[in-house]
Amino acid sequence: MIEYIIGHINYWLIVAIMMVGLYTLMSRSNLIKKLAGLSMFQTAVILFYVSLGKVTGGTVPIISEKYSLYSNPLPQVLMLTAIVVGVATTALGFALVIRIKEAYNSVEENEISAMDEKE
Amino acid sequence: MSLVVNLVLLVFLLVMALAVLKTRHLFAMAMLFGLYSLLVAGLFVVLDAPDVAFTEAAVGTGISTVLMLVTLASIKDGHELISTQKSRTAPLIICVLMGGLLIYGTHDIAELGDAQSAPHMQVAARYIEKGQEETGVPNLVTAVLASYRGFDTLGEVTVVLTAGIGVLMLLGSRKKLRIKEVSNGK
Amino acid sequence: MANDLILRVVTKWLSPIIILFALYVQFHGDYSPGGGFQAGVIFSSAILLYALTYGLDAALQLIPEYILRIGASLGVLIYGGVGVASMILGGNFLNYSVLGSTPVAGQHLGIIIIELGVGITVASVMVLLFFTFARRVAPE
Amino acid sequence: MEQLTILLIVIPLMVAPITALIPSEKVTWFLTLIVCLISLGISCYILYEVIDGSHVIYELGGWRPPWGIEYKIDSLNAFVALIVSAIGCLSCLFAYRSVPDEIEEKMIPLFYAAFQLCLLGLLGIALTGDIFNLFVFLEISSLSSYALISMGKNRKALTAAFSYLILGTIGATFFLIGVGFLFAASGSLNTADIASRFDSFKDMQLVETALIFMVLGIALKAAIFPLHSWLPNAYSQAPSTVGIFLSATATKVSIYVLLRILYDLYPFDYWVDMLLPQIMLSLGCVAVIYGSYRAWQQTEMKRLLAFSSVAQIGYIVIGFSLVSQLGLTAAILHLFNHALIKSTLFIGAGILLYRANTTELGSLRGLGRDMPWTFAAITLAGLSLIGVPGTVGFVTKWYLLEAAVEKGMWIVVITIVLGSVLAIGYVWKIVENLYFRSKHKVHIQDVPSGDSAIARTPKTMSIALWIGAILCIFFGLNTELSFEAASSAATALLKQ
Repeated sequence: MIEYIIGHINYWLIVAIMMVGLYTLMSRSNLIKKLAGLSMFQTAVILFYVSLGKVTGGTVPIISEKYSLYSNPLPQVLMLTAIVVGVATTALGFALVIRIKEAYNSVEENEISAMDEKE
Repeated sequence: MSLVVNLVLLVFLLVMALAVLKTRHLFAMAMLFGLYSLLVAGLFVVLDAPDVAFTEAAVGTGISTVLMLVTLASIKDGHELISTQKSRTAPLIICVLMGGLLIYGTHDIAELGDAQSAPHMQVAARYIEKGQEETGVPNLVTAVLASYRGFDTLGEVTVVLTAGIGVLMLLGSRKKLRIKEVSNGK
Repeated sequence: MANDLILRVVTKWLSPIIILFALYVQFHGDYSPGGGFQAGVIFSSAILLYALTYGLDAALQLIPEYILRIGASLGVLIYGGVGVASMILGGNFLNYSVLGSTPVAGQHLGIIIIELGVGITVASVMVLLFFTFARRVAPE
Repeated sequence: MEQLTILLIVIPLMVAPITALIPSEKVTWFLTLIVCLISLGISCYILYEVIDGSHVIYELGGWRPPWGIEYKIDSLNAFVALIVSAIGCLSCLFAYRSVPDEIEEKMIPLFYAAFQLCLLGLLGIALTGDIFNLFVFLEISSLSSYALISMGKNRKALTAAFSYLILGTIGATFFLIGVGFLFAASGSLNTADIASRFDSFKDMQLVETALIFMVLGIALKAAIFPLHSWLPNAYSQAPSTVGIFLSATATKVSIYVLLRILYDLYPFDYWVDMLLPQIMLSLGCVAVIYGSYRAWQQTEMKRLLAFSSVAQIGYIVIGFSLVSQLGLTAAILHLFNHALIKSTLFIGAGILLYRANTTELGSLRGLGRDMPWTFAAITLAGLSLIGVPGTVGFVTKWYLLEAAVEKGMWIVVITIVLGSVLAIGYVWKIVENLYFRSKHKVHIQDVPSGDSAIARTPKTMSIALWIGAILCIFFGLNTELSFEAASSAATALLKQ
């Protein structure tokens, strides 16, 4: 039982962070906060992947004569790509927020959809 | 030992995420968000992923946070309104469902650090075994990134270019257009 | 901020060091953590620091926008170009082995060039993003 | 031959960055058209090569799979690539006059570059055999479509793009979680490799959860009811060219991904045991009724068409949830047919927008009499949407009905018939307003005076419209060609 918990608690905490991120994204009306939530959600997924690659007693995957056990490079490579995709999405999101602010003079989703309804 | 460090950092991270959720002051949120990224970068170091940590520190703490601050500066609005209309039950239910499903899924996942688990035994084994020999690069992350999965990286660079083009399309014109007026005036 | 003497002096000293570090990360990425992407972001942070201290206009004089636009495209073209070159030399797309006299030399050469492409695009786009955003903040 | 397949990706990839730098709208348009035409040519050729059931394998970087990324192109891949590049050509033809009208002049090169990147992303999704690579290309196409949609004239385009960005990213991240879980169970990212070793890890809960997350993520991207909320606004607010291109391709490509996951990555009986077909079938039926009903309620043409897309996606979902050769063929055929019909109708709407500066049906009254040819083409496409015999819409609906009868699913038969009746309702709404209602004001004078170009429909637009309309009839009467391709694709999927 204890072993099961020790082996899994890392993943459970990551799941909890994902949930907080998604909740921030869905429950908040402020567009910037939504993007922060989105970013947290993505980061938690990235953390999950990198955890998959960890090997106990292993070392950084740079070949050297001193070590024989290395962590898995593949999840790390995938996540480098995912981080870049994440920042690209966030940047585009912020650009949209600036334009929305100029067009609606608000960054609150409630107010904006109320304005859209009126038209 | 590293597991303890890992757990402590994860708990900090959770607290930071909750703080981002709770704070109403958006500039404070930007700072907390930067801290969140920094903690994640720290976690990556503990997980033996210095390349990812490097990137996260530079991107999450650097670029993302700076862009968030610049956005906040340009919209000149540092506070989140207390919204009353937006229902919070539905998001909560969805998040709990998602969390439950994920925990159900991770039931039979290999324990953290298990060297015998599938991700280490299959494809990755060959990268570690032959990576340096085949590419001449000792940093396996670079080897896989640039050669074995070089096409992914080409896609990644294209994503960066796409983001640049997208932002230029949105914010590139020097004068601030009032979109509404343009559509009416035509 | 543009009038703060300490900031100005520190920035003047720090920026070249950051750029030097970016170059180290770029070209030493085969042996130590780092690579084109990280180097690009670090390089852009040097320009960001300069822009924050000396103002946007000074930074734009240092690196005009059209250079950034060309850089953003150029990086992708370098990367794709390596792929096309390896096709012309008889390999598959992005098969660097055909680029050098031996497969390993070819791989190494290919990796260095494409990392350079990544670095150029990332650095240009990141600075471009910051400039484009920052222009919207300009006091009215 | 093999090198030709990768050119499909390489050409837009190399041309897009150059396009972004050229400060001329004519040149950038021409480059885009050339890219689309070359892609069309190559994908036709590949489809011709693989239609007999063989496939082309291309190892990127020369690394053998599963260590490297491979392209394994069978007739389904080629068919989807053909749809994407064909619609790309049509919308590019339309763009010649529409884009300068709708987009700020300085932004046009960037617009075309983003358009090419979107094309590149969709083609990449259609060809790759690696699930993580698929995610990367999914993001290229998504990011460029967010930017493209936000270029709409009305400020609502911005909010539409923003909510699409949020939902699209949630979808992509869910897909990424699914890929991660599958990777944790299998240790591989290559579709064929995972499928071949599937038995060794099929009992894991990880694999089950992975399927749920991947399906959810892609369903969000494909706007399958009830995850369609982003679609109507995004497609109706986008610039006309973007609306044409995305409405005909983006959701189709996502559905293609869904097909790959369900039929290729996971073995067939695995998800049949999970009751997934029943769930999807009922969602598909609800989507058909709901989408058609909401379309019928709309008063603005582009929104009407967007809601009709929700219904049409429902038909496709019904098709592949029937889990039979015939149903699957109908679904794949409808990918093509619907892409054709919807792009034609969106081109029609784009022409109306260009001429009358509005697509509100109320203010378009009687305009059809002024522009009989445009009106005729719109009517033809509308008839296809309903499924009148002799048009492409009829072909798919017929096969769909046949597949449903074969399975004895009478509810599905009733739904399809009811959906068609509602389709008559909403298509009639367009026709009635355009032709049979009397004008309440003169429209052509609405536009800025002295702009004679606006008083006539530009030739390129008419050509694009009529190509679409004629193809709707051509493939309706001459079904062998498209049917053979779809049926070969269905066989390829079921064989795994």
